[in-house]
Amino acid sequence: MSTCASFAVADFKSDLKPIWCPGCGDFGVLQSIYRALSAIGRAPHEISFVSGIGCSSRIPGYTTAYGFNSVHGRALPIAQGIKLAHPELLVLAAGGDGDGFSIGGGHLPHAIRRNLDITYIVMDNQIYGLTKGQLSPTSPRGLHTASSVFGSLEDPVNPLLYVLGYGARFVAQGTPADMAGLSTLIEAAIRFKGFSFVNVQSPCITFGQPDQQLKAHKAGMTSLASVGHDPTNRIKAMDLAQAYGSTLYTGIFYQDPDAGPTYEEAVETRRTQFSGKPIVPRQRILENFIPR
Amino acid sequence: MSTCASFAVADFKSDLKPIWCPGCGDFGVLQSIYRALSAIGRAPHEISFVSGIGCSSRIPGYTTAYGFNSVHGRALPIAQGIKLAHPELLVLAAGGDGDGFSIGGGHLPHAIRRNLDITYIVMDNQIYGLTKGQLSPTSPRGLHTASSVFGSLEDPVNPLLYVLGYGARFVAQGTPADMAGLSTLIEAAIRFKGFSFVNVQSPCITFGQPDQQLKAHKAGMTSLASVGHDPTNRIKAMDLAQAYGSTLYTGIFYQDPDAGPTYEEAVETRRTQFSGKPIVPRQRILENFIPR
Amino acid sequence: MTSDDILIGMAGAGGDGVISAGDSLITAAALTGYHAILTKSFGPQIRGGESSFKLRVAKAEVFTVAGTLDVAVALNWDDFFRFGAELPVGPKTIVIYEADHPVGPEGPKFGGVRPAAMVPAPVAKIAKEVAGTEKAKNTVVLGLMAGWFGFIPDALLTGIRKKFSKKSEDVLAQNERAFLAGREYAEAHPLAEAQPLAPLGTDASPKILTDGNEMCGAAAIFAGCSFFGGYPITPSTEIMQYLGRELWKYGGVVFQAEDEIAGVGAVVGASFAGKKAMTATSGPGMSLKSEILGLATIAELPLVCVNVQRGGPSTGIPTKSEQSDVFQAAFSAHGDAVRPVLAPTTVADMFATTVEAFNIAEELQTPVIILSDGDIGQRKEVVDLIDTSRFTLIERRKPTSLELEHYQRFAMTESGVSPISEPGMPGGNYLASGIEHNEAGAPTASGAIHARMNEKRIKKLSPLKSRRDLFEVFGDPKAAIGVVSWGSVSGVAREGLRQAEQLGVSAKLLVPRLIYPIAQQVYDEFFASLRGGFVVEQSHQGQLYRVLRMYVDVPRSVESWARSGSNPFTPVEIAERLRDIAMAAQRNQSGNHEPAID
Amino acid sequence: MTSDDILIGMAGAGGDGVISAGDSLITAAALTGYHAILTKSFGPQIRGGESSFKLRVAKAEVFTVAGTLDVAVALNWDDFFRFGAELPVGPKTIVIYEADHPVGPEGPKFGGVRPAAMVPAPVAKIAKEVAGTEKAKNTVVLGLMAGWFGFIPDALLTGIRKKFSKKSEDVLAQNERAFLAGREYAEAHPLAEAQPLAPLGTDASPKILTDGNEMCGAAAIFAGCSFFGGYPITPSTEIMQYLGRELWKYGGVVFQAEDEIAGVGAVVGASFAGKKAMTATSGPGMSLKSEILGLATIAELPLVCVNVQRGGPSTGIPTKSEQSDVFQAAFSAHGDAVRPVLAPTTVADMFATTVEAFNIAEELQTPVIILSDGDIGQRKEVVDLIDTSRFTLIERRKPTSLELEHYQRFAMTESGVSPISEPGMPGGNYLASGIEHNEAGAPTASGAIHARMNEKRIKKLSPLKSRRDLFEVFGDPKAAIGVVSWGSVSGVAREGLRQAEQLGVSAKLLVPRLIYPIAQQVYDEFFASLRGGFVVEQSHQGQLYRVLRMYVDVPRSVESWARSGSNPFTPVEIAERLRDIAMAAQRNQSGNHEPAID
Ligand SMILES: Cc1ncc(C[n+]2csc(CCOP(=O)(O)OP(=O)(O)O)c2C)c(N)n1
Ligand SMILES: Cc1ncc(C[n+]2csc(CCOP(=O)(O)OP(=O)(O)O)c2C)c(N)n1
Ligand code: SF4
Ligand code: SF4
Ligand SMILES: [Mg+2]
Ligand SMILES: [Mg+2]
Repeated sequence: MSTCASFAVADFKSDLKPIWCPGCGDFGVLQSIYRALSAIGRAPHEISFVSGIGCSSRIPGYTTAYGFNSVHGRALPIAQGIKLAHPELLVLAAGGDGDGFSIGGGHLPHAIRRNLDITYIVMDNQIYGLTKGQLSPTSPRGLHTASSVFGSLEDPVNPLLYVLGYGARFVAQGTPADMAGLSTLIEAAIRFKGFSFVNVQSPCITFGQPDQQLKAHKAGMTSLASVGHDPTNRIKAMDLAQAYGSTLYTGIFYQDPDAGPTYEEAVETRRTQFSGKPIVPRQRILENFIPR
Repeated sequence: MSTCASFAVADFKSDLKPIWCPGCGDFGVLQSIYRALSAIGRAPHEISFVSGIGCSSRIPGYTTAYGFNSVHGRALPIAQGIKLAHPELLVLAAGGDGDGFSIGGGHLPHAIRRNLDITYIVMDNQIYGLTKGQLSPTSPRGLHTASSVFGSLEDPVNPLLYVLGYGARFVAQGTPADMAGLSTLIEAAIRFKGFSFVNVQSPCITFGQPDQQLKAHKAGMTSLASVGHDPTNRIKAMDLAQAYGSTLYTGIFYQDPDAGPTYEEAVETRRTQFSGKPIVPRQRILENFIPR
Repeated sequence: MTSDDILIGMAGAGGDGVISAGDSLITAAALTGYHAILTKSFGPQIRGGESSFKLRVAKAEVFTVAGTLDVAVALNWDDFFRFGAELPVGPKTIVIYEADHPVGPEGPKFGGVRPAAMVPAPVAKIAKEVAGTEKAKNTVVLGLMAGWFGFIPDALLTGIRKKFSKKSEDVLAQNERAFLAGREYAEAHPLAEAQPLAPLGTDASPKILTDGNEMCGAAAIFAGCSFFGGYPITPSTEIMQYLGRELWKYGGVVFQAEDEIAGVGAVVGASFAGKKAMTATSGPGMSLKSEILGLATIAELPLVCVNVQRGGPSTGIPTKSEQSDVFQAAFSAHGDAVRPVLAPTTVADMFATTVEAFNIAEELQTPVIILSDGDIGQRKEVVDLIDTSRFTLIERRKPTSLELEHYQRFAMTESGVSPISEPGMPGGNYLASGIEHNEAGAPTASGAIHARMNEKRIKKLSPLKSRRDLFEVFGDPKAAIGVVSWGSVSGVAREGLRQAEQLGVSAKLLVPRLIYPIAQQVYDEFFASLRGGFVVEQSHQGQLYRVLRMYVDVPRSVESWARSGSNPFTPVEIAERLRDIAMAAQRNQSGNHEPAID
Repeated sequence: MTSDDILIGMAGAGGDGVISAGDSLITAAALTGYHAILTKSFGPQIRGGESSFKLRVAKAEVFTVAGTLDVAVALNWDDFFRFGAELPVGPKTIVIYEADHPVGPEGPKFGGVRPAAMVPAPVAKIAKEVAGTEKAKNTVVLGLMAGWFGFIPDALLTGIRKKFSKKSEDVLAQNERAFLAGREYAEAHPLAEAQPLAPLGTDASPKILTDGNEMCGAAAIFAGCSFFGGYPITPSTEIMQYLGRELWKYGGVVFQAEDEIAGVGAVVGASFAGKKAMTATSGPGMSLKSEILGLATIAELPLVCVNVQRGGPSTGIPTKSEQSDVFQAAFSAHGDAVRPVLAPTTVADMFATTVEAFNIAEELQTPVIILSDGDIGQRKEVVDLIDTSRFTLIERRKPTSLELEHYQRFAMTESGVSPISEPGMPGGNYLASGIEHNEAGAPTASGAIHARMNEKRIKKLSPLKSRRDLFEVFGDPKAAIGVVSWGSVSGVAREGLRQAEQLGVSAKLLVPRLIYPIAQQVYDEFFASLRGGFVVEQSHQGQLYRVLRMYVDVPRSVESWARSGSNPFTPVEIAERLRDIAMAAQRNQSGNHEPAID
């Protein structure tokens, strides 16, 4: 079902004007997605792009894909339903750190262990942007926010470590401070056959920490390649992932060299199991209930 | 508030007769909890024991503690509310693998990063017992159950690895096949200051796999001590945790030698921050809104 | 004398094979062509506890096992009495009991009634003698039934042969012997009080043996559903399990999600991707699904959500049927979210109702809730084979190529239904969302657009209110006394009406399959002739009655007759109340009736 | 001529300081002792988009900013018109606009109306001249207000000094100059049409400046709440944020949970542990909380759950107020779960309503839902300081030592309320559960117990229905025309009633604070004198009207007047409809009125 025509960045740009704050990191993420999609070459109508709710979750609306800006935290269940119903589609899911690791955090391990061919991009800004600046699950301990005026009392989650622990087969991190790098990562994630996860450090200019903005990213980011990381080594990847919150590593933490079968492939296999077998046509399904 | 009297196993036994199937592993877990509690020596009324829904979740009712057999998957949020409201209580939470890792799986990382002094015991039988034998999140790939007659298509979760990844400070595994060992583990977990997690391989005799019954446990279990595991080594613990589903390790995977402050302690510190400060009494709280 | 209709109840300890005996009996009934209903009941234990069944076998269609037993079988008294009111013994009941558990001269106390006969039977003894094991006790009972009540001996024997054909020759032979010994014992000890089952004529129509949950799954497949997402919960789990065995064969997918939210989330995804999709659950799961059901409403995505109701609130009583989720079904969403709610009336009707639910969902682009109940979902029935050629299947309205030129997903149309595209369709690209949106799908906070969109989403459901085929009226349409009843209780009401008619009472019964929105006119017309009556339902509050009042001027003389779950209504009660109302109406033309029970 | 009541609207681009001007104005009003209401509105952007406010300042208590502006200030026309109907200009409006954005001879089109005056003002020019920066534009506007409308110059100047006292001397001086220059400009260009604000007498009672969300938080602290669990969501987040700043100081805990389920879960835990506890959210969060709210009902645990309603369904319109969650508040739980629902009527009343909610929750051992709305939650108001000594606080009924001897947590009592123990209390140990249970708390599937327990849980709420103090009637209690209205809309209705009275219409208004269960008698009595009227509310379906019908025989002449959110009602509309009904009633004694708008 893939199309031969090639698609430019402009083909993925919708008419909706982003309402993000000027300087929000999500602009760069959007650009990187446009670029990655144009490199992939699937037509917009063959792409389904699902998100939850949050500033970041507005992103599908800014693309020409079949978008679904759903409800808070539920991007992954919906994306899995789409992929299972229509496996030929390119399915992207995206959202914020709150959306993905707090209210939606219970869905992530299961999406990963099922291993559908979906790419999940989290725009991690360590804050709740849309609701104007409350603590997010990735906010560092002690952070003062609108909902923690005296400082947070909890350790943050470590999304990189978590997903590696969940057995994710493709785990990467990027920042819009390096848009070329980010679009390459997203492209690689999409090309990866199986569930792929890209954590994007996407600064919130309005409510985020001043030292976590694009400029700081540019100065501080360290490519995993530059530290000689071998992305087929999960244990090493977990070790490096521990630096989440201190060192901003960019690149691929882990990529399974021999990705197993995806869930939708297993489903397909299951189906073919029955092809050729004598099955009562669905119009006559009630005959199955005649006692014999 | 702790009491001086000592309490025997019988003091923790309620009048409700367990309705578990004869031979269910949960009987042994219950016994082990009785023993651990009697070793701890807190009075039943100072203990609060919360569960979700499932065969295993019936367990609080069989004790004389203040029990709460709540709704499916929500033991941990409720337990945290109890502990925060009443920090002097001994708070236990318990439930099944479905309760804790499927529907309730989203609460676990957050309970762990908050680090309240709660002990969470999962009776992991790799099946949904109460609903009569469907796939659980810990069921092995390929398992045939009432809801997967052609075999499961998913990898199981690895609860031990997950909670270690979440930064849990006390992680252990036991089996009622070794009741002495199990009660020691539960006792250690309760004594640990902070969130403690005990995964109990508690066989379901009715719907579980025949090769995962107590007899098999007795034959196959390997104590972590016997393999020379140092429970202060988290990375090694994670390595050993990978064997979940193949080798049944018993004992303490990880115990933080210097457990940090618990959440309720941080809360207490926060409160004392204000003691002595001039605070409008609550009867006059509206005066805070007089513009000046 | 023979009987056209026998109600049997049996109880025993775990391991007595009570359930298996019930299954054998209903299978025999089905093979022969009788109508039948079987319900099972268990102690609180997951396994090994006491168990019981109630089985009704009849020549004509029947709707309930509620009411006094014709035959009671007690393998031991303790377990029998554990089921209390579930196995009601009356003055016409023949009680057969294990002779090993004798009764004193007074006999056991059945709440003060004296049964028609107390018949000891040496069941265990026969089993041990002829089969060498007490395990064959249940087969001996089958033999007794065959002997005393003419209970389809051939079919039973065939059934026993099939059932044990995979076991050793020995076991098969043991059971054959046990059956024959039981039958011989019965024949040797004739029972004067017994009225054996009347033989069927040759015109018995072909039968199927099934339950409501299976009918739901089968109907989904029939309707073209290709995606099921769910999470186990009593008493709905069998829908997922049935589909897990069958849907794959028809090219569909069954997805056991991590929780109910993910289950319905995946269903919304599959629907967005263009597929007919379904989820099923019970009360607690419905509560969790509320948010995503609201999303489906505003995103105008078709889906079917089945709630097999059980006793509430909260975990409540999972194993007992109730009808107390009407409020929730109609109103759990925040905002002005109206969604159709259907209820099946019988096990067989669950098939039609599910097909209807898919049709409405697809045609009107809305989530549709099916309010089944534990009774319909789980009781086994022998019913006539349904002719599926009478169903039309409705597919969603795809955009034409012209419409795709300037595609507007939420275009205002006469009907309120807009053409709906799906991923993969060039030119149909749009943004689905839970945010209020304009016709093109772009987010908006405009009050004017919001008002129009609310109007559109609600208006499109109006045609349902004229769907008279979603209502059935029984009895005399001009009667001055009437009943409204729905779900499994409507079967009891149908039998109650029949009995009332036999008492000479002229009455009528309205059974809605459309529970919400309320078809005001249908009710107005039904109520027009009434001078008395009631809405009878299995909930504490009488929820349908209350919802009716929201839209219909229910006459004062029509009262709510509501009762919490786990307390079944019986046809006799209903007939008697109808008779009381009729008598009161005769005495007092103004019809101000004080209810006997409320 | 002076005015007792001025309504100002102002709009500008992001960075124009519009919101800050509104805040300064209401603070000045508060400092002086006027009543005032301030609402703010923003474009869809999180930051940097257009913004506007509406401010009403009056000598007497006022309830709404709905209606035509007395003064409109446009810093530029594009942004002004982006707010459309939110800033309605009428024939009496004085429009002041930035002289840099001149209008043609026709003037801008305010939907066809010609305002009373179109006044260009060189705001930017003055700002640049005297302060050297356009940033001072908003301060210039404050000066204009002071000059033209007598708008509390002293308080404004004090306010400016306070506000900039932490900035550099320069900035302070710039702003002082800007204010004075604006005022001088106004004095130099007198405005014939302006009716300056009348000065207050000396009897102004002490005022507080607050909003509904803060009042909720403050009331919780006052009532003794020591645990809050929640998750951010517009427009309720400020409750959590307020408590996050304050509750700690009173020894309580504020717990930001991972989602709404965990939030209310922790609240249930805290309540079980003996504490007064609260959660707050909006529609989507309410949907998620349904299951645990049902648990609280059956476990009979007190808690307060606040829903600050916004536009629905689903994500809907988060920033706009609506009243469309009545159905959900009353009916989202599965099973027969009845829970009290209260609604505040004003910002100040949010304090009393929240205290009441805690009292009811603790006394009756039940979750209580407060249905606030975005309008009450977020609008700023200057209101009279509330005398808290008039409140009594109710604590839950603990078991006596005698009762603890054979403690039964769910003991049947006359009132249906049982003594409740808590962990730590010797002898009070029990099992709380969502499963149906007997008096001792042991799980049961018994129909008899289930029926009794449903009865108990529902009966204990009955006293609420006689709580006349939860209802207010305004106007002539014998009037033949009446309105029912609730929540923020009730304020509009109060003003509408006042205006109708000025038109010579005799009418009355019923404002319930108890939304559910329905106090049938109160409504019956209110309706008894009526020959016409309506239930006016901000939802598409008119949800309260429908819920009323469930329990009350609402006369036909009382209609539903319902409108989706983001489309505010105005007092004038209400007054006119009352007048129309009065006239129709005069013409036609039977009072069959055709509504003008529906
Ligand atoms: C069920 C539900 N709970 C809460 C909200 C309110 N809400 C919207 S977005 C959001 C969090 C936003 O943070 P994040 O997911 O990190 O996205 P960001 O805005 O930072 O990109 C919240 C709490 C909601 N819409 N629905
Ligand atoms: C919200 C909700 N969903 C589903 C159920 C049905 N249910 C009860 S227990 C259970 C799972 C039981 O499995 P587990 O948690 O592993 O406990 P076990 O019975 O095996 O001890 C399920 C699905 C429920 N009660 N509530
Ligand atoms: S609030 Fe933060 S995350 Fe949201 S649009 Fe603005 S900068 Fe981006
Ligand atoms: S079903 Fe399994 S888990 Fe449940 S009581 Fe029986 S053996 Fe135990
Ligand atoms: Mg964020
Ligand atoms: Mg289990």
